[in-house]
Amino acid sequence: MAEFLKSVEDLAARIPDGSRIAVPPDYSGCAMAAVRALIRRGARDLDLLGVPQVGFQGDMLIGAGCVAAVETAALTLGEYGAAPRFTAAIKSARLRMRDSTCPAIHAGLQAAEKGIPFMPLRGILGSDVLAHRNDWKTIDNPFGDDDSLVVLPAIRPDVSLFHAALADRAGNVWIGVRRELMLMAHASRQTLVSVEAISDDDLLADDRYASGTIPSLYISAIAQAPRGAWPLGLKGHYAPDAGHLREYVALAATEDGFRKYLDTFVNASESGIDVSA
Amino acid sequence: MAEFLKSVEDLAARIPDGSRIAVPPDYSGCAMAAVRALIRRGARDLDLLGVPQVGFQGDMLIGAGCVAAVETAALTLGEYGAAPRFTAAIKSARLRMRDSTCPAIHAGLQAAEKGIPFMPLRGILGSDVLAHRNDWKTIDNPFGDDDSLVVLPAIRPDVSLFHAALADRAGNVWIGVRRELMLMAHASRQTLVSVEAISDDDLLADDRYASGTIPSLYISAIAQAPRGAWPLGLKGHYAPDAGHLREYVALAATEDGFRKYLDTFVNASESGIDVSA
Amino acid sequence: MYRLEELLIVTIATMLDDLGHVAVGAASPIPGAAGLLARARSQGSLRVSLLGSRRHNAFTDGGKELFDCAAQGRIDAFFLGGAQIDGEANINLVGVGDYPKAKARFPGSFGSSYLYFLVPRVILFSLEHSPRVMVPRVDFISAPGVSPDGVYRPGGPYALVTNRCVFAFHRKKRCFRLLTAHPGEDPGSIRSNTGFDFDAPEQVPETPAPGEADLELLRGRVGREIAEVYPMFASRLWNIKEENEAETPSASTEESIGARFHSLQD
Amino acid sequence: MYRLEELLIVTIATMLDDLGHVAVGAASPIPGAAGLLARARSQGSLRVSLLGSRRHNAFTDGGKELFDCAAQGRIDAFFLGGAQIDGEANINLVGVGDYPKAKARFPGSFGSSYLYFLVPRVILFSLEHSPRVMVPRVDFISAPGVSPDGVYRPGGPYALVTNRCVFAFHRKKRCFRLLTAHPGEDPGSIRSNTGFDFDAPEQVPETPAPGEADLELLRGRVGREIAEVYPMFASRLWNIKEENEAETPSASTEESIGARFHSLQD
Repeated sequence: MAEFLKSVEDLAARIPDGSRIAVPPDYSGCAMAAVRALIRRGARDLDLLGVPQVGFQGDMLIGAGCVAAVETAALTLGEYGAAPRFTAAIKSARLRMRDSTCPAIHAGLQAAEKGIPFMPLRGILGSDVLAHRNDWKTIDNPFGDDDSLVVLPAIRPDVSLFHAALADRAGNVWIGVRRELMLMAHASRQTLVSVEAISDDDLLADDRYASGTIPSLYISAIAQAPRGAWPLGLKGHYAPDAGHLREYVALAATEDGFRKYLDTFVNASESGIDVSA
Repeated sequence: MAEFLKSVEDLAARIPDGSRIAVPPDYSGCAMAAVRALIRRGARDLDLLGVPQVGFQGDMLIGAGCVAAVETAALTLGEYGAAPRFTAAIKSARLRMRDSTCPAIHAGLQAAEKGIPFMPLRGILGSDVLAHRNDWKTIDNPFGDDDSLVVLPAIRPDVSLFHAALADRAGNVWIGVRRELMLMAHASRQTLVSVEAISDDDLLADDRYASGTIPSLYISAIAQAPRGAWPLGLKGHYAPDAGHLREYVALAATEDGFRKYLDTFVNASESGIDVSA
Repeated sequence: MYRLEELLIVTIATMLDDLGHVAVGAASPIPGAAGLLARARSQGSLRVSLLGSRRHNAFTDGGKELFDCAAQGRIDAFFLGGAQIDGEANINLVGVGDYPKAKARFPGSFGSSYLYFLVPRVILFSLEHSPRVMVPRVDFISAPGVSPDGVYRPGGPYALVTNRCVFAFHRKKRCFRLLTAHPGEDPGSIRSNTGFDFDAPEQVPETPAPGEADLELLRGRVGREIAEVYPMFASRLWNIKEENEAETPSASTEESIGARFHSLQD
Repeated sequence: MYRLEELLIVTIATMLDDLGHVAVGAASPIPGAAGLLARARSQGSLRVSLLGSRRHNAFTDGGKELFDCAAQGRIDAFFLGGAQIDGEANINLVGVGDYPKAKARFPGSFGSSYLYFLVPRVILFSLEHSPRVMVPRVDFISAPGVSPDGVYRPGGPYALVTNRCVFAFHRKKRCFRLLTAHPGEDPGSIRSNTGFDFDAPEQVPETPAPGEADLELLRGRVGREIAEVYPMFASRLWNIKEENEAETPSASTEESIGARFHSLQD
């Protein structure tokens, strides 16, 4: 059922303003070329979900004014330091922030995957994470005595957006051990994927691939985007462009610098951007 | 952490009488050689869990008097007809039967996998499956109005027992797309596996295998047992021995015939059994 | 000339034509062939997930995926059988007599207690349309046909296809209505073989005969496709030989063996 | 001669020696090296799951597996940091000032709100032992150090290892107790850099120096192993060159960059 699109611009066009959009962390296959296209098309009011956390794409989308709200266990650039546009947005209270914790995001997506309204989860009690989540509840364990636990509402994103190594002509997408991408696809209304390459072989015909493949049943649209995770890396294929990422962090320290980054690396058409690292 | 054992007898010795033991359906990798060893050692009072249903191994264990209770969505020999020893045991009320439904068994195992006391599930309301399960409850949806749903207690088997194609020297077990076996391993206290072969290569080093591999972290013990699923098949390796299975069904129609089957095909040591189909 | 099985396959296929994704459980050669026929007619826009198939089964997340997929609203139609079926579309896959000690014990409820609630178009299917299957009230409700208001239930019974006729199910009125009678049957023969009451029009049309195009598809492409999972079925009906990989289980379903309580789902 | 990092690694490793499975989150080179050292000393009986590692990370079920694994009781020790840590072992990974509009905003709570409850031996780790990190009361509780009776909590804080000293945490008394002071520190220097009160013995022993065997392992095998994930760390400490596959992210953690709020888990 997956549709093949010509470009990441076409992928970005499938993400309406106001969408609840789920994205993976920096190490798990980020559709950075599609994120640039989303910024170019001037997306607005996105509700960004980190699964379970989000990195550079979050900082960029926030800096570019595409994001109204964030739900995540962390917004982190890892070793590259604090996320400058995120930090600035928090300080000026421009973001509606729903701080979460990793397993709560996985559990919420699993609830959507199972079509159940909520998922119970241990831990979390007594934290300020819970205190600030009006949408989370605490109930008595129906199988326990004097035992309460947190219940998390299902998280059903409008869109999941990520990058993977390989798709086949039927629209099946190989994600290997990055199983959180499969959970995202199961839980989401729409799943949009950019891929390095499209194979003529059926990924489902060989168990070695099938075991790490999201069936096309869950994939809405695919666009080929070689090096589509750049400047992040894609495990097994290419490393992050550390020099570029450091340059981003340096420029994005100020609003002006960030604008300069956008002009240089985003606002040109994707074909005008050198992704060769 | 997986231990390598010399034989299926050693695997069977790890399963104490009274264990709650989870097994897969006939098409998903059944450790039939180990089941025969379990019968030979005279196991008693097993609480058998079909994930989510169980076939020939269930009928055999019940017929041999190893089983006190069964929880399953079905006990079925599929195209081979009614399960004769199961049917006889039900008629004589020798089994404590906990009829379930497939997704409830998966959900209960997922609750154990997540370390939560229960899992909510849609459907089931108004069925006699629910009416006869005193251990299941119905609660109000904490996120809904006038919406109740079933909650299922976590299922944490003492033992999971299955057969797979391949393990490596570190004790990782390749199951391909038979992901219910991974769920069983995550949810169980002990996981015992017979395998066709043991590879010198690290299954986790290559994403194509890793994506379908249960890490040894979850595997308690492994014994090599070539054609260990016989007389059932192992997808991708060998087909079920239809002639033998029909012979089983014919013999097991009577208690005497079943005893004859045991004498011929089970009570000899495993090396005395011709599994070459 | 066509066979009863072909009539049933084409009849069921017509109920699937407008859908996106149809799943078929184990031991269901006729529903499986119907799904594949509908898929062939759809030029591939219909997806069919056939349990037990390697080629027509895209699931990669283990046994739970079929059920999760249904709960996500991604399965439009499914098939269920029943050792007993009653006039409110309750189905019994467990046993006859008092539970748990049954006079006749069947394999069990499989996924029926769940999928019946979640798949919008559940088609009940039985090859034994007799008073012992079509009962006034099932002895054990594996899955209820209807649910009170307030129960989350996007799915439920849509039709009942038997070896004698086709019923539609009316969820509000909680009863079956006879739609068509197969050749050789009439309302009288159907009533005398049905233990529950049902609505019927004054004139009951005959179930339409399969068209030539459908028969050609069945006896060719669809037959070869279904032979992967049900080689004996395809061989018996169409003399089509299995195109199997060696390791594919030589699965087959002889309707003669306990067909009336074939559970039609995993 | 040894470096502070080596002292910390060996100190932490000693807390792991009797365990079966230790997991280490992201951006945690010192805990990671400690895990690998303990593993080397255990002759392989200790399993270490190192997030970001290809060779020392056996998870195959996606991002949720670490958390599920902990809840199953299969993880014996884990590490957490904190932009703020208080005397009841509450940790703050979110921000300083009123939430949500923070004076200083950190990445977020990661898995701390959960793992702190479920992993029996959580070791808190901080390379900035100063009054601004060791506060009387955290501004935001990412995860509480202690929980009331009745809260399901098989896990919790076990020790706090800093650049100045080692504390044990007493769950019943809800407070830290100074165990050892690193060379150059004494109870006075530690108290003046700690915003919360803590117990201390009359004589505070010095943190034992690393043994030769440990230093040899660190500067050899363990250094090479940790270089897979933290090449710049291994290079800076031991001049060990990365043995990386090309595609492995050139991850590195300069403690100088915001080290005090390194979240130590995924």
